[in-house]
Amino acid sequence: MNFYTVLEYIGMFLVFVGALFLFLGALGIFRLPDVYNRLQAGTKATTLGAFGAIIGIGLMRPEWLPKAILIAVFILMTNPISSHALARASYRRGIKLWDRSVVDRYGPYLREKEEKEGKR
Amino acid sequence: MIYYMAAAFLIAIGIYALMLKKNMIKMVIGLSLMDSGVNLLLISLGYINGGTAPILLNGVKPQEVVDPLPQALVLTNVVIGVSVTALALSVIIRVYKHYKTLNSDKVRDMKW
Amino acid sequence: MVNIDPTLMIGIPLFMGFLIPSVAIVWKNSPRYLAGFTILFNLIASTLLLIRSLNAPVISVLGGWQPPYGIVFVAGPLGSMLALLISSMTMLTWFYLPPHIKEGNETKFYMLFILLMAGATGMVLTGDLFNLFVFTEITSIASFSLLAYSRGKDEKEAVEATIKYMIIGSLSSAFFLIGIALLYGATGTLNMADLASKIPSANHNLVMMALAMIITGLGIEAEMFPLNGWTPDAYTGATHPVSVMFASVVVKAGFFALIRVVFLIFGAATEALQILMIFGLLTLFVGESSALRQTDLKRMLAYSSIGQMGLLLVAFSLNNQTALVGGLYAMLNHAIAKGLLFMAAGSFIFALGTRDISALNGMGKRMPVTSALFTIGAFSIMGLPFFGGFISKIVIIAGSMQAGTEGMLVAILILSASLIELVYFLRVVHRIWMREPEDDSRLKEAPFTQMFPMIVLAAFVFLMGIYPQAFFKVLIPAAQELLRGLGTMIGGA
Amino acid sequence: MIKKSIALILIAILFVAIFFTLANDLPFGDNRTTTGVSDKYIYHGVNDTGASNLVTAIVVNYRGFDTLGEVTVLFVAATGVGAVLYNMGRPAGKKRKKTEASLIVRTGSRILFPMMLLFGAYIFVHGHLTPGGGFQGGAVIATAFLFKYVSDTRYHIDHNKFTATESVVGMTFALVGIMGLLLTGYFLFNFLPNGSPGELLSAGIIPIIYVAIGIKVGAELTGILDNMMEVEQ
Amino acid sequence: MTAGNVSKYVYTAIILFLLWIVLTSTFFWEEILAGLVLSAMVAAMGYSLFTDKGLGNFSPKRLAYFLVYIPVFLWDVIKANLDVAYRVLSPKMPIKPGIVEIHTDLKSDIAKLGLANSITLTPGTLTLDIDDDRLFIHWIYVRTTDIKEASEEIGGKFERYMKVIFE
Amino acid sequence: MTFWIVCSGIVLVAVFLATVRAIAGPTVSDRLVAVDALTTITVALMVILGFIYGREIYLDVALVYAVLAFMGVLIVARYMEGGL
Repeated sequence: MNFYTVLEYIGMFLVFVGALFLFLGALGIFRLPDVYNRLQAGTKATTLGAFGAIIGIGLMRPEWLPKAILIAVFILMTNPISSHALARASYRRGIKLWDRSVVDRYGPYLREKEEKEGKR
Repeated sequence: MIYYMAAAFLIAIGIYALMLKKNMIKMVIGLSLMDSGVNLLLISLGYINGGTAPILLNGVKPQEVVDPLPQALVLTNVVIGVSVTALALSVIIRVYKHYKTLNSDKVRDMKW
Repeated sequence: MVNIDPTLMIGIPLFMGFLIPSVAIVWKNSPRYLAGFTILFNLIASTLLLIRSLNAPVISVLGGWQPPYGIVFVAGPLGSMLALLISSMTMLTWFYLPPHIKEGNETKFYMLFILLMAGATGMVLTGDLFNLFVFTEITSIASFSLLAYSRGKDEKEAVEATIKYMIIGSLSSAFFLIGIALLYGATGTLNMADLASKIPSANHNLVMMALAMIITGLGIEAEMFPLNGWTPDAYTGATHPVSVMFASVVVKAGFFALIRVVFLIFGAATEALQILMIFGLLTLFVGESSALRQTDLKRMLAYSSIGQMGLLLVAFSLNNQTALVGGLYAMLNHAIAKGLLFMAAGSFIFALGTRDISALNGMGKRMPVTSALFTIGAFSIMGLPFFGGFISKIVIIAGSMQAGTEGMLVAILILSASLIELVYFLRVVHRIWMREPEDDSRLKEAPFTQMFPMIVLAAFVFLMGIYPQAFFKVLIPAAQELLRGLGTMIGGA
Repeated sequence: MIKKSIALILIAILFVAIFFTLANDLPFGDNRTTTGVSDKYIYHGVNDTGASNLVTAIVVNYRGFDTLGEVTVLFVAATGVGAVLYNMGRPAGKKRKKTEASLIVRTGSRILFPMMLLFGAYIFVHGHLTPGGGFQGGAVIATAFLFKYVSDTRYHIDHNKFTATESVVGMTFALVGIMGLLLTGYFLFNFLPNGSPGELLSAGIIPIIYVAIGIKVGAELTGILDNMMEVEQ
Repeated sequence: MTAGNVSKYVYTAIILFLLWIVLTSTFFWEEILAGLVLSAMVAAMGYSLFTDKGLGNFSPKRLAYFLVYIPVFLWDVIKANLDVAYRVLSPKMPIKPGIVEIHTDLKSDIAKLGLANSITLTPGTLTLDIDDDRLFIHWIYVRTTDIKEASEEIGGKFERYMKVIFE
Repeated sequence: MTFWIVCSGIVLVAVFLATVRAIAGPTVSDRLVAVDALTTITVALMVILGFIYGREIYLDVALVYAVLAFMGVLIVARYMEGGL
C-alpha cells in the first residue's frame, strides 16, 4: 500500500461520490416543482458532483492535478454566476414562484424600484 | 454506422428547414444543422476501429490514430459555416428593417 | 522574362486586403488606389502567366510539399486565360466604380472587391479539390456581401436577393462538400490529378453519387436551369458594377470549376455529359424565353445571361474540339459583351433613375455614345456578323454538326434560341434608336472614367469579331487541354 | 400542400441515398483500405513538420494554403457584416431601454475577463501540441469580449485599435507565406527549423501562424459581435 | 481604498502568470518565457478592472484567512448538499421555498461577489439579486423571514471571512 | 473496469433525467436549467473520458467547453431579461 495506491482509492471514491451527486442534481431537476427550486438542486449538486469527479481524476493521475484543479475552480467560479443570472432573468421574465412558496420579498422590491424609475 | 445515419439525418433535417420553413431565422438554423451533418460525415469517414485522436504525444503510435485529414477539413468547414451564419444573420437584420417581418413568404415581392 | 509565381496572385490581394483597413484610418482615400494597384499587379502577373503557360503549364507547389500531399497551383493555358479575363474585367470595373458606391462604406467595398477577385483567381488556378471549395466560399461570401452593399432605391430588392442567394448558395456549398467527402472516402486523396488517376479503380456508386452532388453544388454558381432562381434578383438588385462582376467574373469562375470537375472525373465522354446537355438546353430555353417577357432592363440582361450559360453548357457537353473552342470563345465573348451591356445599362439607369425598358425611348439622341456602346454589346450577344458572338455561335454549330444526327438537332435548337435573342435585343435597340423621346432634353453622358472601360470592351468585341485567329491561338491548346482530361496535365507535376 | 409533400419525398430520397451509399460502400470504422495521402501525414507528419498534433500539421503546414483561405473567408465575412450593417444604428430617439446586468455578472466579468484571454492565448500558443489551435483560441478570446458585452450594456471596443491589430496580424500571416516564397521558392514554405517535437518552440512556422490566426480570429469575431450589437443600440 | 495602477498591474500579471504555470504544469523555460510575455500582455488589457486592492491582496493575514476559508466553505457545501439530497430523495419532498431578503456590511464589489457566489454554491440558497447592501435569496426551506436572523443564518459565516479576505 | 461501468451508468441516468426536463420543461428557464446542468455533467464526463483513454488533451477540451458553455447560458439569460 504505497502513497499512490492510497491516492488512487481516494480518487475513485471521489469520482463515485461525484457521479452520485451528478445523479442527485439531475433527479432534483427532474422532480422539484419550479424553476428556482430546480436551480437549487440542479446547478449546485451538479457543480459539487463535477468538482468531486474532476478532483478525483486529478488524484488518480497526480500529473494532471494542477489542470484538474483549475477546471474545477473555474466551474466553481462560473456556475453560480450563470445560475444567478438565470434566476434573475426568470424572475424578471415573470416566471412565477411555486404556488406553495411561503414568502416573496423580491417582487415588492422590483415593483417599488419600477415606480421610482417611472417617476423620475 | 449510427454516425452515418445521424449525419444523413442532420443533412435531411437541414434541407427540410431550408425548403419548408417560413421563418428566416429557422432557415439559418437549418443551414447550421446541415453544416453539422456534413462535418459529422467527414469526421466519421476518417474513423478507424479503436482509433484515438491524432496527437502523437505520450507514446501514442501512428498505427492507432484516426485519419487526420478529414478533421483538418472539418476545421476549415466549421469556420466557413460560422462566417456564412454571421453574414446571413446580418442580412436578415437588414431584411427585417425593410420588410418588418421574418416570414420569407411575405418578403418575396419578386418572383423566384 | 520576369517570372511571377501564380500564388502571388492570391497572396498579394490578401496582403493588401489586410493592409487597406489600417491605412484607411490615416488616409481616407487610399483604398481606391491600393485596390487599383493590387488589380494592376494581378493583371500584369496573369498576362505573364498566360505567355509562360502557352509553352508548358506553370506549376507552383505550395509549402514545398509535392502533390498529392500538398496543395498545388496549376496554370495551363485555359486557367491562365481565365485568370487574365478575371483580372482585366476587375480592372475595367474598377474604373467604372466611383459614382455607384457612394452611399455605403467604401473602404469595405474595395476590400471585398479585391478579395472577390482573389477568390475567383484561386478558383481557376488551384489543383486541389478542397482548396477549390475554400476559394468558392471566398468568392461566394464576397459576392453575398457585395450584393447586399447596394443602398438607396435598390436596397430593398438587393437585401431580398441576398438572402435568397445566400440560402441557395450555402445549400450548394454543402452539396459540394458532401461530394468532396465522398470522393475522399472513395479514393483517399484530394489532389485533382491524383483523383483522376484513382477514380477508374474506385467504387463506382460512390463516384456517381459524388458527381451528382458536385454538379448540383457547382451548378448553382454556374446558373444551371433548375438552380438559377437567385440570378435575376441578384443581378437586378446589385449596384451596377457588382452586376458586371457577377456576369463576367463570379459566374465564369463557377462555370469553369464545374466543367473542370466533370471533365476531370470522367476524363470526358460519358453519360454525364448527356445529362449536362439536357440541362444546358433547358437552361438555354428557359433563360431566353423568360428574357423575352421582361420589362426591366437589368432583369432582361440577367435572363439573357442565364440563356448564354445554357449555350456554354451545351457547347461543352458536345465534347469535341471544335465545340469546345466555340464554347470557350462564347465564354470570353459573353464575359466581355455582357460586361459591356451591364455597364451601359448601369449608365442609362444612373442617368434615368428607372430600370424600365420603356423609358429608353430615344436614348440614341439623349445619350448617343453610351447608346452606341450598348448596341455594340447587344449585337455581339445576338451573334451578328463582325462581332464576337457571331464567331462563337458559328464554331459551336460547326462543332455540333460533327456530333451526328443528334448534333443536328442541337444546332437547330441553338439557332432557334438565337432567334429569340434577336427578337428581344432588337426590341430594345429599336426603342433606343428609332422611337422619339418623350422628353427631348439631352442627358449628360457618363464621365470619362466610366466611358473608358466601356470603350475598351467594345474594342475587344470588335477585335473578337474581326480577328478571331489571335484568340484561337490560345483557345485551341486550351480545348485540347480539357479534352485530354485535365488530369494527365496536372499529373506532370 | 403538394409542394410540401414533393419536397418531403425529395428529402427522404436524398437521405436514403446518402445513407445507403455510405453504409454499403464505405463501411464505418474500417481499417484504412485505400492507400490515401493521409498515410504520409500519419507516419511522417511529426518528422516533416515537428508538430505532434497531426491535424495542426495538416492545417498549418501541409495544407497551409487552405488555412490562409479560411482566414480570408472569416475576414471577408467580418468585412461583409460591417458593410451590410453599415449605418444601420437606430435613431437616437428610438433606443430601447435595456436591463442592466446585476452586480454579480458585472464583477464576475471583471475577474474572469483576463483569465479567459489567457486561456485563449494558451490554446493558440499550444496549437501544435494540444487539440487547440488558432481558431479555437480566437473563439475563446472573442468569448471573453462577448462577456464584456453581456455584462455591460454600454461597453464598446475601440474600432481603430482592433482594425489595426487585425491588419497587422493578417499581414504577418501573408508575409510569412511571401517570405517562404522569397527564401525558398515555395509559398508558405516552412523556413524555420522544426525543433524537437513536443516542445513549445518547435514546429517551425506553425506557432507564428497560429498566434497570428488566434489574434486575428479573436479580433474578427469580436468585430462581428460589435457590429451586430451596434445595430441594436 | 483602491491601490495605484502599478500595484494593480503587477498583481494582475502575477496572478495570470500563476494561472499560466498551473495551465501548462511544467517549468520548461520556453513555457515560462511565453507565460511571462502573455501574462504581461493580457494584464495590460484588463488590470484596471481585475482588482481593487492590487498587491495589497498578498498580505499574510488575507492569505491565511483564504486558506482557512476553503475547507470551511467546502464542508458547508457538502453539508448543505446532503441536506438538499435528502429533500430531493424523500418521497414527500419536504420543501418550503421562498424569497427572503438579507443585508450585508460588505462594501467592495468583489467581496460582494464572493459572498453571493458562496451563498449560491451552498445548496438550499440562491442569490437572486443584489442591490447595494440588500441581497435577495431564494431559500429552499425558509426557516425565518426576519432580515437580521436570515442574514446570520445564510451569510453570516461567509461574510466574516469575506470581510478579511477582500476588504 | 466495473467501477467505471457503474459510474457511467449513474451519470447516464443523470443525463437522461436532465434531458427529459430539457424536452418537457414547461418554460424556457426550465429547459435552460436542464441544459446548464447537462453542460456541467459534460465537463465532468470529458475529464473522466480523458482518464479512461489516458490522454491529457481531453482536459484542454473540457476547459474550453466549460468557458463556452458558461457564456452560452449567460447570454440566453441576459437575453431573457432584456439586457442585450
